[in-house]
Amino acid sequence: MIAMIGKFRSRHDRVLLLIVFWLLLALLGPLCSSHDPGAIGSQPVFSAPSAAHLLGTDYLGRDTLGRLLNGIRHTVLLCFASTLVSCSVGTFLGIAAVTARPWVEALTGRLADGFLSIPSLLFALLVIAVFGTSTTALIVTMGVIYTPGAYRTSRALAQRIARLDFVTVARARGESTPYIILQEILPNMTGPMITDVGLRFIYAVLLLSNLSFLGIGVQPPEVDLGSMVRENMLGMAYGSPAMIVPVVVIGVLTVGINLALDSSSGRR
Amino acid sequence: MAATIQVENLEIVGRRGKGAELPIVRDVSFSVQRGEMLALIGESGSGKTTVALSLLGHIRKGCRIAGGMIRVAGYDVTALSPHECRSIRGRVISYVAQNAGSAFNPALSIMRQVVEPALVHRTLPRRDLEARAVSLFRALALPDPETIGERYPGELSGGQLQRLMAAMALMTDPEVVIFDEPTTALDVTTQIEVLSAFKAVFAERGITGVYVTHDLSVVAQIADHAVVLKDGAIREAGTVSKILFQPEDPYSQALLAAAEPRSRQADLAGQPEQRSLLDVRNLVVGYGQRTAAGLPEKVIVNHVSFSVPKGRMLGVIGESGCGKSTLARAISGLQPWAAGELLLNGEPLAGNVRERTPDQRRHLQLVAQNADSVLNPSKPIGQTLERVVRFYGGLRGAAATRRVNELLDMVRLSPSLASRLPSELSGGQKQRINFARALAADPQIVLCDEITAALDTVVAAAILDLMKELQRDLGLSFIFITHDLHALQSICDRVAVLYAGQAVEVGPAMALGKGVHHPYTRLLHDSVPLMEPGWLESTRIKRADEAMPATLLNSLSHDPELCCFLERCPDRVSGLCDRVPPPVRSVPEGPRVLCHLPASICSEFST
Amino acid sequence: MNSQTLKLIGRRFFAAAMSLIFVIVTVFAITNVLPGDATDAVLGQGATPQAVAVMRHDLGLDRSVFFRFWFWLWGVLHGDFGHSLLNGLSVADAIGPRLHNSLLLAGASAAVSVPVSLFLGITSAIWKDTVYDRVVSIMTLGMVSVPEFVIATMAVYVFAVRLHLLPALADVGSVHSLRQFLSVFFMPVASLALVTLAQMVRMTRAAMADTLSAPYIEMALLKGVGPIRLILVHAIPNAIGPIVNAVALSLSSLLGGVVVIEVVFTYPGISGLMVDAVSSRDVPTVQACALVFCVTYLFLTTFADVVTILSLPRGRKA
Amino acid sequence: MQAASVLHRRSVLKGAGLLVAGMTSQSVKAAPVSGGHLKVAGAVGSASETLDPARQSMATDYIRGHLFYDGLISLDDRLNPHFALAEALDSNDFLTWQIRLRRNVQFHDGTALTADDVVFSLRRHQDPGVGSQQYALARTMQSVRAVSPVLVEIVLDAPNSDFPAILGISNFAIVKAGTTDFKVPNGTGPFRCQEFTPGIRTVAVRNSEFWGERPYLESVELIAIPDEMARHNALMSGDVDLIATVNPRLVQMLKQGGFGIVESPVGTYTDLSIRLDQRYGRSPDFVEGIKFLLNREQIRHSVFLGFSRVGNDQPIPPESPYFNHQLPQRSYDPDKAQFLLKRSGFLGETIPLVCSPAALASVDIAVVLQYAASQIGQKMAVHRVPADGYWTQYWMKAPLGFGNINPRPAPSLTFELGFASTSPWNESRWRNSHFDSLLRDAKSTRDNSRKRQLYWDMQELVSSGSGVCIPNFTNSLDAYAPHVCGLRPSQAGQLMGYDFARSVWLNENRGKKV
Repeated sequence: MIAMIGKFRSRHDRVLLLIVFWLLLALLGPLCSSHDPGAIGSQPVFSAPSAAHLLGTDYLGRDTLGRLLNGIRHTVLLCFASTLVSCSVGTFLGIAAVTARPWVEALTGRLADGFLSIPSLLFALLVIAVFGTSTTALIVTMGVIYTPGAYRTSRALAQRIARLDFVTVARARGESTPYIILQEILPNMTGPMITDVGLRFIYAVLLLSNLSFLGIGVQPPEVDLGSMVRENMLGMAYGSPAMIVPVVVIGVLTVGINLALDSSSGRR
Repeated sequence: MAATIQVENLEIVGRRGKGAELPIVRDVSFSVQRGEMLALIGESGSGKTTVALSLLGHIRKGCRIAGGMIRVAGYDVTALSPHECRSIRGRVISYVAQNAGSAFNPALSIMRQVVEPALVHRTLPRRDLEARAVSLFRALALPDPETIGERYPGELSGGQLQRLMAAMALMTDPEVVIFDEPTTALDVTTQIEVLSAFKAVFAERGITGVYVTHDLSVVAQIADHAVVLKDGAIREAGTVSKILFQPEDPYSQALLAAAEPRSRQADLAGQPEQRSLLDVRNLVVGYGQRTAAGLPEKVIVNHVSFSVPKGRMLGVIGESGCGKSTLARAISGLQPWAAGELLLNGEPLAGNVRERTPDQRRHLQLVAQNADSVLNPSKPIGQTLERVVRFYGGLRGAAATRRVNELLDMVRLSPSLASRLPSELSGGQKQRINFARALAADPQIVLCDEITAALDTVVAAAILDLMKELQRDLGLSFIFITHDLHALQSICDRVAVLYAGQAVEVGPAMALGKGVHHPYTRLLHDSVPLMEPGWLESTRIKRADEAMPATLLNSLSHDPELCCFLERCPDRVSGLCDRVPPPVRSVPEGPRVLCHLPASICSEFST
Repeated sequence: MNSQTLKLIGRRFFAAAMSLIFVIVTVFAITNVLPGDATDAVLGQGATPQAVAVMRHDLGLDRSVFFRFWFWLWGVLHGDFGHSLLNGLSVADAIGPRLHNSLLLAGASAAVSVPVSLFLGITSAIWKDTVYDRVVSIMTLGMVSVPEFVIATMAVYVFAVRLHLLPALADVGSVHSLRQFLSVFFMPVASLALVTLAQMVRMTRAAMADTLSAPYIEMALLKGVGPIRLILVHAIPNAIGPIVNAVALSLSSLLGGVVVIEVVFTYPGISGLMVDAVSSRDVPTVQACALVFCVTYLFLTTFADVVTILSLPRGRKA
Repeated sequence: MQAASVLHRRSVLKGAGLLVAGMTSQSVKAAPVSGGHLKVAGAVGSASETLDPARQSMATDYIRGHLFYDGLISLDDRLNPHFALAEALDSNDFLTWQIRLRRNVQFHDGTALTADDVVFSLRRHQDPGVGSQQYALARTMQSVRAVSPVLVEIVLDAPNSDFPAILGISNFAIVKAGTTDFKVPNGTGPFRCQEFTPGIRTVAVRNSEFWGERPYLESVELIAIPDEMARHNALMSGDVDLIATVNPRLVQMLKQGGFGIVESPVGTYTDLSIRLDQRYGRSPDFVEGIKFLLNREQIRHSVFLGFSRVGNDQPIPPESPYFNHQLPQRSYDPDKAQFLLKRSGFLGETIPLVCSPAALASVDIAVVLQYAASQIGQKMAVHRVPADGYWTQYWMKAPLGFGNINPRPAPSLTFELGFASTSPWNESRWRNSHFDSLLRDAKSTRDNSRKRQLYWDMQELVSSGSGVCIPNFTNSLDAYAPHVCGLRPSQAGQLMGYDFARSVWLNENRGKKV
């Protein structure tokens, strides 16, 4: 435990670096494409790569590369935001469960169990049906879906850390609960929590991809990677890059971050 | 005749993570003749366990043998295939691990595990093996030898497990047995039982072995020859008496010096008795719901009283589970007590640290047990100290930095360490920082909970020196909680002996070893091995059953009001100890003892 | 089994019951704030205010939320799950065959994915940090990172359309022999297994690696215990708790989280029914499905917890 | 007599001049063979599927309706009415209608068809509790009574010369009097129901007692495969023989695989309706501007891949005999649109555009429109909302939203339901009394050329005044395995107006190999 905390700084650099790379691609990528992702010309649909369209065109004859960069932007940013939401709320609740009165832990524990028992697609479907497909609704929904998991991780971590002697000493010194949470417990959870953030980010990418199956995703003409795969699914019959490339990008995104996490946490 | 164990020029290298390979064991050579026991002496990180494991052909992950030769009972271990290795392990050479508590598989019954080495080598049918195991259990003086095998590791004590592990090692009548610190994790009173049992079996079966330890007094009892290891290399080798009494190597000498019981006592004889700083009165701490009597269901600390005078050091000693740490938590205000009171400077302290005044919190500081977990690993130590300086003294900026440097100086550390993270410090350094943090509050009394337990002897001795200096220079009071009688005797002024939550004896530390004492104190004292060969055989500790068989005890003897030591007491008296709660007796110029026995019977020490 | 164990198990069941109540109330609350109601699905584009009002009255949708909830709960407590708002059929009758189908599919997938993932997880823990471990890790991750509908649709395209080896539809009705069973279930089961594999492999590997680093494993090695016995006798009994938990979590998603697979293979399971019921605001059906999922989840996790409690070595129970 | 003769005259047209798109594999003439099992996959299916004709609302429902039930009137490939269960249909004033029933017609349970059954079947639509799709049309029947066991008299609230076409709507199919439970359909249709599981499957077997021409097929199995790719895969792998709603993007591949495609010019359209009673629609410039901004050719090309006909913002499709081909075709004119939108004052604003998968292709059309708008500086925010609840929660409520209208059997019905001032489904809230009076005239006129002139005028009024923009009429695409014969395009809807089962036959010798 202690060793894990101590080694966090150097080891998680790689994960952070990878996340920063994807974030940069998300923010700057669309600027690199000369094509308006919404532009519909007179090109044929599902055309093969050409000089004008490096990755061909999609089911409406739009430029696949432009759509792809747009899709990366939304998938990465949405998933990043929802992961942040779930991890911060989960961490907060997890620490609260450990530091507050016992009924808080009982209550949050039951809530987490309850949420986990509802299939995530069903939950997303219900919430989106109520609030409609907006970016905020998506972030909140996915955030809520992954909060119980983050809560479990953080509660387990906080429980272990709260038992360590340096926390005992701080309490004996008479430090306030906020100080203990913010200065003693939280900084030591960051390492393992980053691993958790990475995993949850991947789950979010996958969930978002599958949500597109139910027609839930960002508003057109914007697109996320999953919806892009979904809307170009028919291109499979023609081997269209419009369908294949986003699948590959999802794979590279998730597997890459996962491997970086694995190597950084020593795969324990 | 060739030696049973022969190690020549052994080199083992290993790497951490992706770093370069570093030598762990360097050019180690030794040999052990049949029937002899060799002690491998060293501190943590000396490579002694690596050497011991290599004798079984087992090299831990990330390491490899880079050179040299190991020959055990005629097998060239370094040249064996994995399959051949397996065929000699547990049959020709067996191993007794350091911590039997974790080396036994918690999911399997004892018997399954004990017979396993013999079973996998198909030496005998299972029935015969079980019979043999029972006879070994009996030889190792285990209770209920017939049925103990059906139990699970979680249900047995550390001492019993350690002996069961020895039984397991001996199941196949191996030619060589490796003992890896088999008694280090045990309480002294248990250690002596285990050592005696081992010794008896060694004598009976003529075992050839290697005994890994850092405890020189154990070496004196067990081994014929000894090798002193440091940083993977042999510093000195020879017979035990040569190593213990004429060490040539400076490192051996330092080890011996640290292990030698010595008093750090200042001469207090002439000084007037100081006023009491901290008073513990009839403290009761426990868990669970209150019973009708208003006491908790499960009492951990049972009506404990003592006081700590200003500028003095009180030692609290007892075996694991006696309530030492709970007492420390209660005094620190982390564990509310059910009855009794606590006075600091004559004023009552609240049970919850939050309800104590800032000054009260400042005056009473806790130095917790585990040096590894006591510092926040994500904060540089300078920050950790500064926080305390600011929290209590309100110092900021340059003033705070100055104070931090002062504190580091006080614990004999360089100010340059302030920017380091705890993970970059050694165990001893961490424990010093731990001290510095307590001192940062400018306290009157410091509560030290087992602060030397995890440290190597030499480092621990230095910490004890530091404590004594601080007591002298700053006029600090200490409560020193420990299981190590030597350490306690060397620095404490007063002592409280805890048994099963009760303070069975409170008195001056100087009086230990002479005068009148509680039977448990005597047992504790007698169990500490002396650094002289033959001590184990000559020492004679009376067992409770020898005095009076348990069957004669009153059936009500489990009444919590009765003497807590009744079951183990070698001096118990039928009709008295098992019927009437013990009174508190005060010996003039001596301790306050919780015992029936008149001073005349509660006699002088045997030595 | 001693009283302490029973107490722990009892506490676990109580917690499960609490979670169940929470889920039922939440799902009911959400379905009731959904825009529109079942009359939309029945009347569709042709709805007129009069027809809507009459139908709402007939279906009891004009009663208060609390009344409806109580009415529903009362029915459930008496074994009556109510009637679909869409076609008046008994919800139990509608769910019954689909639940059977779903359990069949989930069971078949579990029968494939659990042994495979245990094997992969355990072997990669044994050969930790080797090339094998790496390959297993990347493969399982790679599988799970491709959206399910892509895997499933591609499988159909390749095996059914291009190669004509297997049917494109998972028609349960046509299964009368083992051969038919295999040909119908091969692709849905394979797709589901691929999706659930990664998580189970990871957890099994972690639990196993943890156990394998325990001192008693080294001790067993030093006793001369061979590798197979080491794994089976010494490691697995101690790793079983976390492994069973991981398996339970993965399996619980096999019932409710397989909408995509059901749609792609036109498999009449309970996930699809629920999605359909949500879209058509068929509250009794949604509630019954949620109940089924929740009970399954809680049953599996509680079962896993009980296994964990029972597998705790004697003398170690907290 | 009048109406009956109308029917007779039109029935001459049967079989003539059909569209022949994708009919290549059908060109070989062969004698139909009786027997065989046909497996059909529709595109929609859910637990709300019903066997109650009154409540049928989706394609698979209509197919089942045609399998198990008959109406008094049936509609042919060009939407012309023919007698079905009715033997004669007479009216002198288009207000009171006498219907004589065909004799010797049996329900599946063996009972004979009587006038009481017809009265029951028509009257139940007027009960709101039944939830009939044709509640509004049924209300125009002021009285329905049995004159004799074979004679029914219906009195309308206003003259309507297209009443026979109304009776041809499949919702008005005839059920046994007193039926309340539709779990087992008891109709007079060519097939009996063997199995019906809502949302999963329907199995129909030939009704040997059928009154009409016996169908060739021994049995029909109907399932729904909502997932596009899965539906196509099922056809191509041989799991099903016939599928509805083919995505235009897959036509090429299916043809390459030797599968047949039936392209039917159905009058279905997806329209953008601008509510004239709300902010944007109050400005005629805005409405006209949007109409010029719709790139109809591009929608035809990019969204429908050419499988559609360009619309002219009026609901009568080009293949209708009443189509006004003299009305100038509105086309994409960004400059004009920019000018009009600027004049409307909304050019700088972000206009919300509500679309949903519920309205076919509306999301894609919205995207095309949004892009065109962005090119002239008109911002539009596309709000894609879930399909469920769309028709009650969003349709006709948003200022700019999409609708999806199925063809009606007669122009008067199309105008009446979608554009008359009093219609509850007047999408753009367009009120035009001149239009209403033209509609009244059209319904009561006996003169067909006058009727045509009236319809032409009405088309002009709608195109210029209404807030409904109709960019394209869609073509329905069905695909079938090579051994399926007898399929023809139909204006009445997909799969031969949902009625394929009466005509299709299987040629087992053909196309078993793909």
